[in-house]
Amino acid sequence: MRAIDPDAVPTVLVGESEQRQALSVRPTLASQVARGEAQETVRETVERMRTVELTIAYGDKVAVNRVSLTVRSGEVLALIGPSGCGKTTLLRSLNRLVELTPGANRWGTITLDGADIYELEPTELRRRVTMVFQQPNPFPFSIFENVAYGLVEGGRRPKRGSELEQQVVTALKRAGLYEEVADDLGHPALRLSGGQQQRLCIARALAVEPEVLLLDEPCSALDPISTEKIEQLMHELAREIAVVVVTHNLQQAWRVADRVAFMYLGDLVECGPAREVLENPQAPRTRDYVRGLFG
Amino acid sequence: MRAIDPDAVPTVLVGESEQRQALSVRPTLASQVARGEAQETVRETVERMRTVELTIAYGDKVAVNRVSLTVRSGEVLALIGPSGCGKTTLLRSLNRLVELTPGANRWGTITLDGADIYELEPTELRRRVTMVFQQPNPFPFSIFENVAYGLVEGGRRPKRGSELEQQVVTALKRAGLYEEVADDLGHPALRLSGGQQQRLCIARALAVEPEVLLLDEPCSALDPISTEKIEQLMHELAREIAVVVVTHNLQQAWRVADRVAFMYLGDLVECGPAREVLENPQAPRTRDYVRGLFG
Amino acid sequence: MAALMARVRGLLRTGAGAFPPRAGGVADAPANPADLRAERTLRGLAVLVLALIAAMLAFVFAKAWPSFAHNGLAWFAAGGNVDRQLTAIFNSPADPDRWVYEIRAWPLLYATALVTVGAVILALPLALLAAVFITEFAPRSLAAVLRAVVRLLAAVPSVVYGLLGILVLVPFVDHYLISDARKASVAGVVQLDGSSVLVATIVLTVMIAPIMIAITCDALAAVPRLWLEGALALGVNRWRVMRTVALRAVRPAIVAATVLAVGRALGEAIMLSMVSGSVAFAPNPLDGLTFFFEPARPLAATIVDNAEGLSVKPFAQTLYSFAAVLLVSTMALSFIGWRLRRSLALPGVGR
Amino acid sequence: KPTITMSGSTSVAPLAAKLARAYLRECRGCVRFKLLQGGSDVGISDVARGRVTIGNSSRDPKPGDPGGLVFNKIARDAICIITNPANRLPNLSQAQVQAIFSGSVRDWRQVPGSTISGPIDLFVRTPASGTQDAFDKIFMKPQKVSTVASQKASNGLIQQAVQRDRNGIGYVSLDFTRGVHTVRYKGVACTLRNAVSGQYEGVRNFYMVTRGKPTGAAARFIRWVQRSTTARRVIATDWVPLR
Amino acid sequence: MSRVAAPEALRNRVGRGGRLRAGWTLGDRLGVAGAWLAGLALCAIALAIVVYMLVRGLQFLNFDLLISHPRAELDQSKSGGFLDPLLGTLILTVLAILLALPLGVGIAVWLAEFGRPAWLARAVEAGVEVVAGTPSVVLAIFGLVLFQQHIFAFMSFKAEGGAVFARSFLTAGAMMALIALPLVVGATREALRSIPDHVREASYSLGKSKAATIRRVLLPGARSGIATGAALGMGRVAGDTAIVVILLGASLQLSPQGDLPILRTLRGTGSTLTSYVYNNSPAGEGNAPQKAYAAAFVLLLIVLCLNFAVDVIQKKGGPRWES
Ligand SMILES: Nc1ncnc2c1ncn2[C@@H]1O[C@H](COP(=O)(O)OP(=O)(O)OP(=O)(O)O)[C@@H](O)[C@H]1O
Ligand SMILES: Nc1ncnc2c1ncn2[C@@H]1O[C@H](COP(=O)(O)OP(=O)(O)OP(=O)(O)O)[C@@H](O)[C@H]1O
Ligand SMILES: [Mg+2]
Ligand SMILES: [Mg+2]
Ligand SMILES: O=P([O-])([O-])[O-]
Repeated sequence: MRAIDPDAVPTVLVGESEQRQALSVRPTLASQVARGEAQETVRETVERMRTVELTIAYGDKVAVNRVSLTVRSGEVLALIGPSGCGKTTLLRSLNRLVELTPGANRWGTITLDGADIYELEPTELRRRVTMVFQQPNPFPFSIFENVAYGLVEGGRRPKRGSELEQQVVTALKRAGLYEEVADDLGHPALRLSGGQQQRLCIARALAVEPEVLLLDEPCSALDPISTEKIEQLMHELAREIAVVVVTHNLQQAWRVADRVAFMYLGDLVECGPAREVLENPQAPRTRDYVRGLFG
Repeated sequence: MRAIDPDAVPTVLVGESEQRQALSVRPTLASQVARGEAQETVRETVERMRTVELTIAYGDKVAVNRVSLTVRSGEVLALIGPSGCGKTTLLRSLNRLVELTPGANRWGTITLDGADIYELEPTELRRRVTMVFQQPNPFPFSIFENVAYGLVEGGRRPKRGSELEQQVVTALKRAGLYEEVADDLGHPALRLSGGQQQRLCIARALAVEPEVLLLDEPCSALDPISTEKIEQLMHELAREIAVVVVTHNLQQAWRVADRVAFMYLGDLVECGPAREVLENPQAPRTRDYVRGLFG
Repeated sequence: MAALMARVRGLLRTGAGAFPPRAGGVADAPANPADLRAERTLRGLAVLVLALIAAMLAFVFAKAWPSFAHNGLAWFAAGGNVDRQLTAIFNSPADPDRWVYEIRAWPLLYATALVTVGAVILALPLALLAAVFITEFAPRSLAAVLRAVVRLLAAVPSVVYGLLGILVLVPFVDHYLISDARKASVAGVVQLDGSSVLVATIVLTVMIAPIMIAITCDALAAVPRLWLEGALALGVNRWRVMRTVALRAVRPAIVAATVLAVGRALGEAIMLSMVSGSVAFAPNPLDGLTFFFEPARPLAATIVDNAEGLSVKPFAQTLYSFAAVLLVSTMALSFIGWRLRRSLALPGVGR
Repeated sequence: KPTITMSGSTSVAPLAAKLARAYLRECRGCVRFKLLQGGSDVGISDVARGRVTIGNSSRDPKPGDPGGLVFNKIARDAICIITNPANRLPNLSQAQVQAIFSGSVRDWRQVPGSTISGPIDLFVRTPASGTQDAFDKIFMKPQKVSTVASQKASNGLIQQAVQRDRNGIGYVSLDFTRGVHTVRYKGVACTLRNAVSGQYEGVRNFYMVTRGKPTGAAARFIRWVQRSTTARRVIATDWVPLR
Repeated sequence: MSRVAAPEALRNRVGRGGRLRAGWTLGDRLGVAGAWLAGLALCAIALAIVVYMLVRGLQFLNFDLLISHPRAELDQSKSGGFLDPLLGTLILTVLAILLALPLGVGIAVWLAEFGRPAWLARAVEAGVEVVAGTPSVVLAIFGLVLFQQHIFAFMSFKAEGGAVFARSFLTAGAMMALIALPLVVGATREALRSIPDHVREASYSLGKSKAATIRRVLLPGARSGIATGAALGMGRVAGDTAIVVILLGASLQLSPQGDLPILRTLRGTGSTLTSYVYNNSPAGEGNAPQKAYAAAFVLLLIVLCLNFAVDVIQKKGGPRWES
């Protein structure tokens, strides 16, 4: 067995992709290989969202302070930072969930494909920019109904027909859950295990075919095996859509992120390729934080 | 199931501290140094608790299966294993909290200092064997009242006045929280941050001067900085009392544990010095699990 | 950062700025039309009910006004015999200018307060102990039975309690608890015939305690298990945990339960008119034990007993003045309850 | 088919129901009846506002009643003074009744013929009741009922109270005398026969009240009640027919 | 392995206090004893009431009573049964809850999910509390005058005299709905509040509007709470007397009004088991305790059934949803 020595990492960095590979905790996994390839080829990324001087305050308390950031499809952006630094707030502002919090105020702009998201109808925006939460929160319905939920319009009874079913199955497959639940899609979702529930929530979000997927600490309530499955999933999804993930697990950021944004007390301190921010942070605050675990 | 002889576990760890050091993720921290020293000197460990062929079932479902284990003061014992393997159940059985769950049944014996814990008054037992939970669960009172709670309500003669205050402050200091909250002990505990809350819960447990401290994934809801503080704390506590910690974070087990017990589907698969179990597991199941992250 | 905070504060104060602060997140973008529709409809319903309530208050107070106006503050005082006064009002002459209004309602107010407070004082400890028993100490099968029992008792119609009171309890008290000597001792002042403060209070207690138990039980069940287990894990015994954590955490619920129970007690008419003795007498605590056997007639019971006379205008106005007093008391009660609940609420506990 | 609605006195209601049934049989369902209760005053105010065709009242008109009402007398009803069976009081004069109910006599020892001793417990009706009104007029005038008396909301409550209380005395409609001792008034027993024959003086009137002179179906019904022999027979079962 | 002696420092702390008595003061013991006493007293009271009512009920109840109409007769102990009051109770209860449910659920949803402007929400909350605290006898006398207004003639009927009668199942049901309303609002609001915010947000995040979220996630999720509130409300309605006595006309039999099939009953008058019990208790003119007991017993059975319904609802509880 290879002795893991995360401490040694920053100092011995030489070759790039090997290095990354070596740091990754799951180098032998198929997804990892796929990813390695993706990184070696120039992966095409497209800017989808952008915040400009975004400030969010709860009453007097500024939670996000003049943050300018881009979100690109084709890559995973990880938001890291100590507890309370505003990661969740920033994430929730991207699909305007933050405006549901009483007392929340916003300054600055957020755009989706160049259009101000505050000019969009919120439901429309949220359909394109969906979110998965820290706690798995399936609705108290069956598995099928959970995934179908976003697809079925209004109160009309859906055609139980093949189209809907097809879409549900596809979403479940993309979330890597289909195998496990194929037998009984009528099973109540709340009886699934935590990891399965979380993947169901992802499937539910994927079913509406979002363009940006926001994940707020999606693995913090899960065991390592479920965590691995979800990390793998993020990689795969990032090929097609933009994925933003909040995590306070730096190893996880290592494993999944292409770009990392470090926040501290509401400020966006540093944002750049994962390797650079995690290995060779420029800002002293980032360095302190990352060193807290790494060096 | 592989029979594990709990007695076969060496009581004294000597040498190989360098290797341990290298593995540790925080080698430069003061506590780490202190710990290194502690490990180099022969640390005296004393058996305090012992389970013999302990089986716990919820209704028909066996959650803990014929587990024999010792808990020693002077060291940290980590329980690891995949989700649902019975770690929490085992922990909760040590201070008889498990009997509060309807439908829970027990076979086998548990002793504290040689005496069957089922002959003790549960109140008395729990005062000696206290527990800290996964979710920080401060009472909805002030910080002071939280820490004082066990002292005021636990004893026959409630403590008062300056003596009480003294003990509260001591406990807060031991939990490393005093600095942060010294100004306002009347502050509602629920307004503290997650990490502070968890340390408050530890302070609350320490205030009653337990002999065994049980911690159920105490850091799973916390950020790395809070996590570090709590890990440090565990080290220090383990000098005086027995500490048992459940974690599903193998790195954490590495960092804090002297002994590691690996459970799988209710079985105690392997138990031994942390180094051996994590680096060189004997049982195939342990190997698979540990490799899942390590290899 | 500090500069920005100052700016934020400034903005909050002046309400100016690029994106003026919004309460509750009213979007400056087009809101969903379905949402707007739903909100408007539902708000309409709420306003409708509010209007109805306002109408009720206005109506009752308008109706009651002449009685208060004619009596002034003396309305609330003692003096003369209420029943005589009511009879006189009922027999008012046809000419509105000569309608009789004189009433000194103190004995009715006193009876209302006496019976209500008595019942709450009995019911509160009973309810708290029973709720703790059910949630913590009762064997599980017994607890399940008790929960059902409580809900049954809470749902028993008051007329059934009244029936039992008048056919069982009143005769029992009359026969076995009131001696002839006691009756003789107050002869010429008041008659003791079993319908009494005692019976009224006991039946009322049995009526309101289940309500309080049910609410307290629900609240106790909602206390996070983590708090209870956290306290138990510190080696605090189960009774103390219930007393110092659970009951403390549910104090707002206890207040709510008490307010509800007091409201029920204040407004209970049918049952009290059946068992409370139907004499507008003010029981005197100085009478010693006899006090408990003296009759008393609360406001609500007076309204029901005399509902037949609603068609006589001045009489109806007098009855409405009783109703108005009841309304004011229940409203004051829920206001006090609300304030109390707010001041007792612990951070992090629901409600 | 015309409908006759009646509301009002609970004492009159049973009689009205019986009469209505008999009337329907006789005229072969020529009208529809609707019978509500609520008390004499409810009946009077309902009919005054035009809510019902006929208001039943067990009390005489009083000055406070709305104008324009016609009180059609239909029957009479005896009011009996009752005591506990333990107290077999043979007879009461009007002066004695007044002395007892006004509270000037407070002990049974002061009442000749009483078989018990001890304080007198008085049970009377609430002011809005027709029975109370009648008692005040027929027995008490010009005295007033003592304030000590327990006010009961119904005949039944008085019956029950007197039945239970050895020292009790009260008054009820003739039909509530089961289980209690009925006292002769002015030497005449309170029975239906004595009331019909006119010897017993404690009788009050039952009315069917209309707004103005009755018209149409109601007029026909009331006339039938007042005149027909069938109606007389129905009334005579429990009440006192008009002469 | 033999027991290792604990170091001195630890030894001192081991086993202080006696074994079984440890941690329980006399006060604690008394508290527990009090709790047992209260629990058992509760059992005793309930048992006494239920057994007594059962004995009396079975003693006096017979099938005939259930299927024969009551008649206004001097001696109620000899005449008729209580079919009409029984039907009256059922009609009134169902009617009241049909009115209270949409209104109550609507208000609860508005309060829990919209609640803007805040002052209006507070006013509505206060208003609902006022209703909850208003004695039913006050509601009754208020209803009597309210429904005498001419616009409400459709709820009862207009007599020849031109006045609106104001007493009918519809008017009594409307006031009864006010009694049930706070219970429905309260239970629904609690149920909605117990649904965590992130469930709502999950739905919004899927691009659902608030209205759709309410209809498709929140209301199904709150279903058992709503049902509980409804059942509780029905219990209160079935058990109320004052409104029936004053607003239902107190005609012993159902007396329909008009010709429209169902509406004629609703616009007509009648009585319920509660008013029947009241009238046949010594407090009413019937004074036939046997019948009062029998009817009270049936009333209790109905209430028990409603209770049982609440149980079933809450046990099945898990909100299910058909898409
Ligand atoms: N609803 C709210 N009202 C007021 N303040 C809030 C609210 N939500 C968050 N905050 C504050 O805003 C700041 C940022 O919170 P946020 O939840 O975005 O942090 P985070 O980075 O997600 O933290 P964590 O890692 O603990 O989830 C914190 O200081 C927090 O106290
Ligand atoms: N109250 C309960 N009733 C029935 N089964 C239970 C109960 N609590 C736990 N279990 C079952 O017992 C087994 C062990 O649970 P336990 O909580 O001890 O696992 P764990 O190792 O702590 O898992 P995790 O890492 O997810 O906390 C699981 O299969 C679980 O489903
Ligand atoms: Mg967060
Ligand atoms: Mg666990
Ligand atoms: O019911 P009464 O006849 O006494 O009015």
